[in-house]
Amino acid sequence: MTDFANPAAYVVEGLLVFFILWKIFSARRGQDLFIRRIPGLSVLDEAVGRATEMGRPMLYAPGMSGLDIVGLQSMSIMSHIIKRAANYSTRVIVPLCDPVLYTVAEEVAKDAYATQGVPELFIPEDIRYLTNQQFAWASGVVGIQHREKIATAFYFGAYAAEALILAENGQMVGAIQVAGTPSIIQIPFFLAACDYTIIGDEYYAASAYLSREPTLLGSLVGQDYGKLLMIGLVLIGVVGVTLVALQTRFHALAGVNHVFNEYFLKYFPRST
Amino acid sequence: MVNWLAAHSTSVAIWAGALCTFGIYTVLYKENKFYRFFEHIFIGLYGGYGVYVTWAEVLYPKWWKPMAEQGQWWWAFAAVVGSMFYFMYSNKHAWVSRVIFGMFMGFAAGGIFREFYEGYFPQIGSSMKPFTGGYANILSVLVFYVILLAAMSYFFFSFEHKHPMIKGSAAAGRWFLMVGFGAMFGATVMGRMTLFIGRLNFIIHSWAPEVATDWHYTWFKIASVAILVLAAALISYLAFRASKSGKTEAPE
Amino acid sequence: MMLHRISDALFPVAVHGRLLWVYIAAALIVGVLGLAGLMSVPPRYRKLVVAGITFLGGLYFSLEFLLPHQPIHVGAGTLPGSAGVAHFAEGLTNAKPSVADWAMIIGSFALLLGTSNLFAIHGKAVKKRTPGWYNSLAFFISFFAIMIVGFLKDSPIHGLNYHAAHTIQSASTSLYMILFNGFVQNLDATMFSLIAFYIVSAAYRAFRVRSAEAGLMMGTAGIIMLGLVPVGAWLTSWLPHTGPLASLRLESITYWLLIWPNMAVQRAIEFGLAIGWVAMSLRIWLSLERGSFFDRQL
Amino acid sequence: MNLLIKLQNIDRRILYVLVAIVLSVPVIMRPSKHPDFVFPEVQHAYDTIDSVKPGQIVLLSTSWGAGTKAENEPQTQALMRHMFAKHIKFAVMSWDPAGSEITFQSGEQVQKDVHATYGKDWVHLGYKTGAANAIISGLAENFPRVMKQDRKGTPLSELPAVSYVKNYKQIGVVVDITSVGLMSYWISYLTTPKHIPLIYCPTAVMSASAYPYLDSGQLKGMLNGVMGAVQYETLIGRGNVATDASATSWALSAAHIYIILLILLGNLGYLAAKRAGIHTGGSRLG
Repeated sequence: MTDFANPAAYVVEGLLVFFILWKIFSARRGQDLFIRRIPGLSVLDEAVGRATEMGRPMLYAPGMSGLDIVGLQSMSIMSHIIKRAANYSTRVIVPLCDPVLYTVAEEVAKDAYATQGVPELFIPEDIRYLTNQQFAWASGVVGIQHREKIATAFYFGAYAAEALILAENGQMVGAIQVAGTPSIIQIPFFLAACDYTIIGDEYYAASAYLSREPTLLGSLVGQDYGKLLMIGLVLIGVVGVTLVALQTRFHALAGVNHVFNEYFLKYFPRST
Repeated sequence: MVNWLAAHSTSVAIWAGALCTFGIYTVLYKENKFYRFFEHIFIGLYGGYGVYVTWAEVLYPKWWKPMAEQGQWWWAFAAVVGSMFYFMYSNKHAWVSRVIFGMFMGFAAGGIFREFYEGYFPQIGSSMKPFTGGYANILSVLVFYVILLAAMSYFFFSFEHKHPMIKGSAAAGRWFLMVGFGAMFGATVMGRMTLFIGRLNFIIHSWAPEVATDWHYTWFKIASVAILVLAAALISYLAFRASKSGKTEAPE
Repeated sequence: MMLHRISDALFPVAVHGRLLWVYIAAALIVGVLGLAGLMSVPPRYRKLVVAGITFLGGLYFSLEFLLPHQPIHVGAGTLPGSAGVAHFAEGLTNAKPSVADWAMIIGSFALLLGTSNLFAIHGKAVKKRTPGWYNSLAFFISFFAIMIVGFLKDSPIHGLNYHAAHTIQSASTSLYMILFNGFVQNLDATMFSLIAFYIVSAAYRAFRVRSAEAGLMMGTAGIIMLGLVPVGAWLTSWLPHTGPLASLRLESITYWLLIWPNMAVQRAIEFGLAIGWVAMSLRIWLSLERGSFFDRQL
Repeated sequence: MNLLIKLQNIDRRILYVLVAIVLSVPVIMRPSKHPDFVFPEVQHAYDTIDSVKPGQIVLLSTSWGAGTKAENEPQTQALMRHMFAKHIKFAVMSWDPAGSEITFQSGEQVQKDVHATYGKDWVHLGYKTGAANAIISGLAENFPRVMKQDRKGTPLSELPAVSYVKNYKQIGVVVDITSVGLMSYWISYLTTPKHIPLIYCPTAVMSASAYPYLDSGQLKGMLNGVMGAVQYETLIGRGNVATDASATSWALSAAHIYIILLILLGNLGYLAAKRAGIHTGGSRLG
């Protein structure tokens, strides 16, 4: 069984696990971890401001998210937006397509208004469960976009083909649109039709930044160390393979290359 | 009747297919009752078919047959474990379903060590590209490294992008990402258009010949004309009603 | 030895005849009792049970991969205990087909989960005659129609004479073909193809080059859209097939874009996803996820 | 200028009718001409299938249903034709409930065309569901036990095409024809550890993200949507036969030009409106 005999697997995976767990636990013990500001987040405030200026409501659509990690993180971004909106008494309409996430959204929204000291601004009808059918949900949201003449639209969550439909109609009613999704395939369409798009992993970073949830923050920082490790491996490898290739011209490299091969390169399968 | 059905099931299926295709496409004009109706039929058929096929192709051969016909009685436990999923509908004991979901999630999560090794070690290895060969190759490899490193640095979150090198690299990273997203955009458009062309292929090469065959019958001609007239009347009525109410309907 | 014989007698590999049903019933009763035991776990231990089962579930594939499958040699001998570990690891590998069977069967039992949800929604609609309730009725009719003809076409009904059974089976086969090939396939394909139209209108009304980066994305997309299809090759067909100019042919540019810049970007995304995936798997496996939802009392 | 701004409000239904008309023309004409180029990844896929040794089968893992039939069926059928012609035995399995029936029909169609025999030249193993990682690693160790029977209920031992398949050693190539992401399971649990070539036939939507795997050799070849299928048809000597795929490739050319023109026109209108100071929605942020 040759595939279990690669010691590099233990070293690399062990380091990854170590970085992630180490950072999660130190964050939980209260260590303050730094997460850079995500450019898209400053846009959020600007977009809330614009809806206030125009005196029109905002739309927050969590896409096809259910009660999973993506959906819950969408809720923490929603909570942030509702808090901002509550300060200016701007309405936020949230259409949902998952009945379970709907109950969570209702609680989160109520909490957010209460935290800002304006529980009376919470309108139960603004958190709406439409339907669990993809396109039926999309046409329901489109109806809201046109009827309510929304000034700002936020799309945060798991998205599929409906992304395009929402973004097009948001564009038609002249809304400022900010999107963020870990569904990579939909990102190009958001980029083409929205004013600002939060790309891929930034979505997780944004929600960790806003929620300050220690496990998420720690995990994110640990992941950064993991990425650095991968970059490091690749860079060492480049030097190694280039030296090996140059050996035909500079024979003095043989000794160095032997070390590279024996202690590094042979553990990383390469197709040539 | 049975024999007629057996002989004509292909034609009937094609006609049904055309009906469904046009029924669904009416939504492009406007959200309407036909579309809703066909949508529900689809959900029903798909659900019913799923139950049938799961029994016929998985549960019967792999579970019922060994248990009830080959005497492997212990498969009865599988039914008890499987029933745990359904506790999610109970208010009091919903947590029991969390046990079985937890098991499946853990099962998937435990694969990560193998998946990372088999999936990504070859990727790390093949990212070690030597700067050798002709100028064209060296240029391509250089492009590869610049883009790889810049794009990866864009996704670093625990460093302030203040250091000029990181800042420049991350900014460039977002630019380079656009190339990848452009490729995905182009490919996605191609994929989606293919699906519509597939429908055209069906309408033109399966349904149209059926229409041509049936055109020999007088009753068919009369029925077709009647349907066309009815459809025209319906559309003009709808248009009239829309213009009278003076509202521009929201596009879907 | 004695114990072995007793256990073989009590738990035979296969049982036949009427005794089989006794065994099955006994197994069901034992299973239900176990389930009842699980249900009676006091609330404060429930989270522990879920976390424990999740952890055990994850242990199978991780140990199967991480444990050495051969005894570890130290000098002349082997590391004490490592032969046992290797034996255990090999056992895990050999259990893979059984694990596959159980995973497939238990996974299939979840098939009615989505369905029961739909039944609840549409059942309520029909019962209360909400607007559009006839659609919900159509849902039920089509659900049972295809399921019943599916079963009828596969197995003849017992207790009918040959002719009647044959007629029913033949009619079911035809109906099944009509429902599947006519309805299921075309409805699914048509629903999916709607997106093509949405792309068309979005292309005209929403895809705006608002910034240089959007321009870069659309430019790349344009080249690739042309280069992938025959018309791209035709556009630059005046360029030679060989020599330095050949690399300027649209399909060559497209291919270069795909295998170099695009590949680099996709790999950067993949690496990020991979690490994120490791982190998420660890959080799930060790039940580390926190937040309002996960902290709720079970 | 003004006209461009007015064109911004063109009814989308007109665009829809136009696209239907534009794309119908190549579909009705049904040209037999296949594109002049074959991407290396398609050539590699062809070569890999071509070099399967006797005593080994090709395992076609299909996870597509009616929704993406237009993309995945041409791929499936082109591969089947190649294998029938070269007498390479293959087994089809489906991860999609509807796909089980559809891929079986696709196989029957090709089989009728080339006079092959079910059971002897190919088999269909039916629908599989559950944890994909468990099933894939299980079939690698004990193929007949995990697969059990074909979709008609015949035990594998009675089907000459696959009766000799014991485990991964008798699997020469795995082909993943798919509209969802199962590829990583094949890579992790079978093809990379056991050094079995994997060929990937995704829908176009998923194709761009497969290039890192082609680069690393974890994928030996790829058929990108229907354009991959049409290039494969050229390789198996059907370059002059009018097929759905060839018609689609030309219809796609029309579609792409139409869409690029729409984007250009839409943006010209946007620029014109901006110059005229009319707000058409949205503004640049961040």
